[in-house]
Amino acid sequence: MNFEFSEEQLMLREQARGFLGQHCSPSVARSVLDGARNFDPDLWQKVAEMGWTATAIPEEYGGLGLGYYELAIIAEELGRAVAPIPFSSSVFLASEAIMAFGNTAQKNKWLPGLASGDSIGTFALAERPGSATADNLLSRYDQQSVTGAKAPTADAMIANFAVVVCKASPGHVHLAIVDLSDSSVARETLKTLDPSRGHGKVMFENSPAELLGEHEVSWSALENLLDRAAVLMAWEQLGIADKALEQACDYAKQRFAFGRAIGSFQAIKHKLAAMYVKNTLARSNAYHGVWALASDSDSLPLAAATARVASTQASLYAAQENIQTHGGMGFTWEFDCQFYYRRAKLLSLAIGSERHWQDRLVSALQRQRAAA
Amino acid sequence: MNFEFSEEQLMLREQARGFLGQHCSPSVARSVLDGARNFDPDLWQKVAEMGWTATAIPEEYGGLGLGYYELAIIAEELGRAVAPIPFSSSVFLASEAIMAFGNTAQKNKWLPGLASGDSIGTFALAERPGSATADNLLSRYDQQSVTGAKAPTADAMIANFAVVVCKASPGHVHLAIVDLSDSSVARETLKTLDPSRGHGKVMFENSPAELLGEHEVSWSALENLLDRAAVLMAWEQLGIADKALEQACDYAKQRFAFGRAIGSFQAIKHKLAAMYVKNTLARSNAYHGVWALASDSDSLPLAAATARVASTQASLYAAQENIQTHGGMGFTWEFDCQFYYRRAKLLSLAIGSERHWQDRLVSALQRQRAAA
Amino acid sequence: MDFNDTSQEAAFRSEAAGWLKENQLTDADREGRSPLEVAKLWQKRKYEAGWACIGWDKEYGGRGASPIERVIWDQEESKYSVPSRFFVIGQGMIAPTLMVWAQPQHKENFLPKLASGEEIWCQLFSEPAGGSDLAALRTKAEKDGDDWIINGQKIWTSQAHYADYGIVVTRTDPTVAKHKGLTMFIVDMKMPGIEIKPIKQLTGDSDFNEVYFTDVRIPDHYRLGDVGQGWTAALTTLMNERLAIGGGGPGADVKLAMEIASLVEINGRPAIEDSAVRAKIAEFHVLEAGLEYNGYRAITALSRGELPGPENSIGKLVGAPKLQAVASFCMDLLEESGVLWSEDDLLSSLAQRSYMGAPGLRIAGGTDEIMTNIIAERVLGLPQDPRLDKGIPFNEVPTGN
Amino acid sequence: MDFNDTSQEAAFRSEAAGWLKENQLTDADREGRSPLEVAKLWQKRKYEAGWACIGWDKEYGGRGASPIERVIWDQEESKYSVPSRFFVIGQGMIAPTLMVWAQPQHKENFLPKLASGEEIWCQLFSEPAGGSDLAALRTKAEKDGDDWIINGQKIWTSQAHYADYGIVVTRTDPTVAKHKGLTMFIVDMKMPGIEIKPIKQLTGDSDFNEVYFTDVRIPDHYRLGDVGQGWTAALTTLMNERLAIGGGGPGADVKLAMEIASLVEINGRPAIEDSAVRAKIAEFHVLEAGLEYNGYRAITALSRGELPGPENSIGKLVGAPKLQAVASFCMDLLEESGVLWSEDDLLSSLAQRSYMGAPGLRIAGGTDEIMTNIIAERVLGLPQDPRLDKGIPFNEVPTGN
Repeated sequence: MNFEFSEEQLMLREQARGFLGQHCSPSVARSVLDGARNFDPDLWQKVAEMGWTATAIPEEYGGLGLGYYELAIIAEELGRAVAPIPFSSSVFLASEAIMAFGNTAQKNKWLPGLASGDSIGTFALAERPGSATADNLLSRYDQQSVTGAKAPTADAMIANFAVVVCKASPGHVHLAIVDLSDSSVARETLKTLDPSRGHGKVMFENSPAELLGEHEVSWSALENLLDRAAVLMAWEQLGIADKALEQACDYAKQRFAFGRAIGSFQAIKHKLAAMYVKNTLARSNAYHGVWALASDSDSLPLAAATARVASTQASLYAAQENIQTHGGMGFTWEFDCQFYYRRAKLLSLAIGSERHWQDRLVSALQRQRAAA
Repeated sequence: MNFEFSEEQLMLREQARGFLGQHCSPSVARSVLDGARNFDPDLWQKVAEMGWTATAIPEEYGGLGLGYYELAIIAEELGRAVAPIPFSSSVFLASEAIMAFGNTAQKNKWLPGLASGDSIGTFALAERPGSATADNLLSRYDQQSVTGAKAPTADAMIANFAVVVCKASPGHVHLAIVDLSDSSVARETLKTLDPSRGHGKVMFENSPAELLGEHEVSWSALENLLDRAAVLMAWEQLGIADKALEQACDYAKQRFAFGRAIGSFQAIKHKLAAMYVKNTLARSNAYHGVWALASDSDSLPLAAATARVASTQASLYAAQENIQTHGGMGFTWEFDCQFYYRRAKLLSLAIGSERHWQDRLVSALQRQRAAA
Repeated sequence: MDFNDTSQEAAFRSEAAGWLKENQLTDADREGRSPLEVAKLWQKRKYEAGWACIGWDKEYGGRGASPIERVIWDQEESKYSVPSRFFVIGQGMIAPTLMVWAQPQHKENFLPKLASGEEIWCQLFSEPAGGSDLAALRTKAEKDGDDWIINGQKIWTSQAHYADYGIVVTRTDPTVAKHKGLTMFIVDMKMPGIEIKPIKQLTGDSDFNEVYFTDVRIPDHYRLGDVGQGWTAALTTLMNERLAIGGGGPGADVKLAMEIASLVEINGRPAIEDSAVRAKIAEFHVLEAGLEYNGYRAITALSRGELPGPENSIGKLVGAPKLQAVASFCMDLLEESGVLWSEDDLLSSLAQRSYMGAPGLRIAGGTDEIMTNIIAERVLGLPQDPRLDKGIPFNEVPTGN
Repeated sequence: MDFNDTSQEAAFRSEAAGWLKENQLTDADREGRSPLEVAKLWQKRKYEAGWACIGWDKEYGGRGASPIERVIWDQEESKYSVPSRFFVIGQGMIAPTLMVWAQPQHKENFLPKLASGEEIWCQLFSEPAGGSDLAALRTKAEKDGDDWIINGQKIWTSQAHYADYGIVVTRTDPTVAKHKGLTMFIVDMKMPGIEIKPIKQLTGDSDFNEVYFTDVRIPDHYRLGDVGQGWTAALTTLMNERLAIGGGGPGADVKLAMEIASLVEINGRPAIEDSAVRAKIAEFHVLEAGLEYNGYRAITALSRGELPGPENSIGKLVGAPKLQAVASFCMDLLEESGVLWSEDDLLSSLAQRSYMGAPGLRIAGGTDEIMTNIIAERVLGLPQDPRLDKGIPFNEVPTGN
């Protein structure tokens, strides 16, 4: 029994935290939020130089060939730092999609650029309000081209290519890679609640496309890809949750009212304890999630859904009550509390809401029960 | 605009509270809980003598011809007193069913006894775990007799007759009155979490039955009957909620720990404030509920479901956190906290759970929206 | 119980409705005017016809109407799209304070101009170091001949940048206990030494300001109450604040949730048919309906001559977190599209705006925690928290710095 | 991360499993014996083979096993239905206290008999006036020659009615501050002057007792630690209590909820297909799985030689309210049948029993509120509540009476 990261992995965490403390202070997120840019290209460059984008990509494709434990650690630190970069789109989704569904030639073609950070990929699934399903997709793949509109697509304005989910036969989909710089592709910025992670609408009109793996993909294979991303996203959300708790604790200790630190009032201290409890349960579930991911366990669907739901709840609560703990200053633009509040909600909606993952969690429990 | 009880109604409340304070102290519920009896016949006798069982029955049938405002007030007081008597079965359900569906002869036959309290009626709907529906009922009415088993049936062991819900054509049911002393009827006590309101299983084998109103009843007419009962039940639940809050406040003011009244700790005082908020919202919703009932408003389904859900939540929370506020003593048999905890859960399951009424609430909202 | 008007109430309602219909703002009235100008135009029109601040005495520009008449008027006026937010603080909170505490000449001078909308007022109480502990304010007022010299900083001041006057609470004696060393003044907001900086919020809007006072000179006759009586005077304002702030204004609610749930699908069926969605909507409806009927009970109590008590604090306490929860729920229904914050798309932007605005509502005018304390102590009679600052000279109270 | 044993751990596990298989309780062992007798038989058997209290030093009857070996043993032993509850208090909480505080001759005498199950112990700390404020106890001990005379009342004492010995905390000096005037003793529970009354709970069971002391005489060598050191000694016991009480034992859980939801119907379909039901089950699973994996993290920390800290308080804090909520939810699924509490009907009675037992779990061993305080203060480092009883002589602390 060893349910803890290794010494090397814990060292990586420390290193990552130190690096981001230096290069991704809250002012970095703030400058993207206040400015016109969709992300911070300098930070992206530095993160790529650290090799983080290469973490889980095999060495033969230009990656570091490390595992998901390392990627989870980086995800958590990027969450803590509310990093304004397209990491989850390019690494958790685009890279993973190519590794899962691409043939050797495709891996050779796309993975080295993703590993080096020279190429930014994104994943284009959503088309309308509500969940995408195998039945309601409208985007079509036909004769090596894609037609349709994908919105909102995370990092659409800065990505070099997109893995586009298109409709195929019932219960199946195609995954097609489209070069977003092609003249047949139109892009339009969409305003969101977290401008430090830009979104856009991408319109394809017979846009040249390369089918990932050359055939249809079952909906459950797509769900497996999303399960994997959900574990990594859960770690990113956990980073937000823990950082928000720390910020709230620090403030509660130094802010005085009625002659005492506000953290000595049970209304505040019990709120912070409730955050801690949620965060701790989320962390333990995230441990199980990354273990299931790293060890290719059958329990991945249940572990991923559980980790995702727990981290969604913990991060939303912590971000929200961190503002509340800060009182009047909490809801100003000037204070940093807003970053966690925005990012927590953004991440909770990416790849499916809490309700969506709760439903999948119970489906996994039902399968487990039927198998027992 | 006048959204308050009248002076006379408020006087009735005071009178009822005084009466029950004298004749239904917690020791009355305790003696039924500790003993072998299913209810307190002396209290029932006294309550009948006060005319409470006759409140909403028209004078021509031996009633007082007062209205639902008065009945709601009595319901609340009976809730506060956790009265161990079959009031809701006999008054909210059996009497109401006969008034709603009976013909004049039936009203003449049954209502005077119900009004005087000489006769106790009950309402037999449940047959199995889960909600009863028009489709899953098994009890049959055929040629003036009923066959089937009804469990759990509240007050089954002490009721003189039951209004039995039996299956008819799809979407319709029969309501049949059966004399429970008939030799064809077998009864068996069922142990429940609140022995101060006895339940039983009633088995009918070609038991002589009188059809209420002589024809089938639509399922929505049955739901209307349950809506009416739900409003009155909500008031009974509100009585529990408020009494539990009062008890918790009293204890929190006089119990000291760490040199101060425990009610000065925000962990306790905010818990009690949360109870107060729930109780206040439940009361305001109960006002609207009884207004809709008394004025035969179209909004009854929405008002009833809203009041029922609010009172269920408020009473469960207050009863539960009243125990918690009492600490170690709270979960002893010796203290009275248990009565509210038992009764609150019992009432929350009678005529349908919170989930059931939430669903009906939204159905009512949908109809309202469609009509707008 | 009866939702209908008495005959007297009905007559009043009909008179009010008639005047409103006759005199409502036209497109021409709005044309070319800023929201503030439109508001002033409308207020003036009401004032001249005797429909402004109808609960006030006639000498101050009102008509001495009863509480229930005020409610009826508000109900009727709210049927029209009229701008009123500019006057809430001045008329709802400051005027009652002036009525109690100002010298006669100031009442005669200021109150009619408050009623007519000619002058806008702001309230200068909160300070950065104070927060929920309002009385811990540090802005100094020092006597200089017949005047007072004010130095310090206020925060969360709505309308400061276009207000004509304000009321300011200052510390005139730091050597006595916190509540005892305060004094309140009227201040002319155009005086030299006053600097106003807007505060940008989470929403991107700037509804509040910081106000800096540097050697601002105030005549002694602008004092409201005795020296050292500032906290008592402030309580007059604050009690009226609890009445003035309601459930939180328009925002994400059950109606919006029903609308979105009818448009989006879950597993190929309208989301409104999904029972988890229904359970949440039912939950929210219980809160909204509870607050609505609570309001009717409060109005009834008012109309019977009872004073509204602290139990009315539940409006904001329930309403603001509910707004946050409904907004979040609506966004969840939209799934990935829930992140979109487009001014054109009413459906999603109302939820978004509410989600971003709710944190402020849970704090401004008394945090959830303070409101809960008020209910526990003033309604339920539970004992106060131990007060470490009680009876201690203000300049000796621990501040953590 | 790796859920598998190291080779050393695997060897230990296999040895333990082998012995357990070989020596497990048989039907013949159980035949005609009360649960307590069966427990004592099993404990003796383990003791004689060196499998009792394996973490203890050999001189006290243990085998000096490592923390992870203790976990492995517990895992293997829990695969058999063996009665252990009688020894949790004595071995888990009292023995560590004796190891630190008792005189050598008492350690040598008592500890092996605790390990072998020959003697049962109880813990006499709580008092009616104390509750969460454990140190506010009033039971007096007065010196009389070489003895102490004890008078007072204890409460919530499990196993008092069949215990051989107990440890009792008393007040030996009411004129000093609360925590400073306490002294702890060993007490022979068969002494004259001790009267034991069972307390009936909500569930109908009587798991606890009141214990009355009237002029009970205790020799001074039974004192644990110095006079006035009783609170420090009690902390040794309490720290071990936090480790001994876990998530709440068998009761309503996700498994039961899934089972009921598969049996009952909502609108003609299995309830498990209803999305509101699914959302609740998911909610509960997140808590249960979180606690389970939290446990694995704690075991890993233990095996690395780290001491378990206050962060392990979350087991009971999350588990007990979850039990209450799941139980209530299961009853709701059953609709009207949820009220039935039949000993024959496993499905409904497990939910019922849990619903009635959960309020006690939320209180015993530290209320939800106390556990939350512990997390806030000891894990998050937030400041204590103001202590009105701090430094005040115990007999001058306000009691409200």
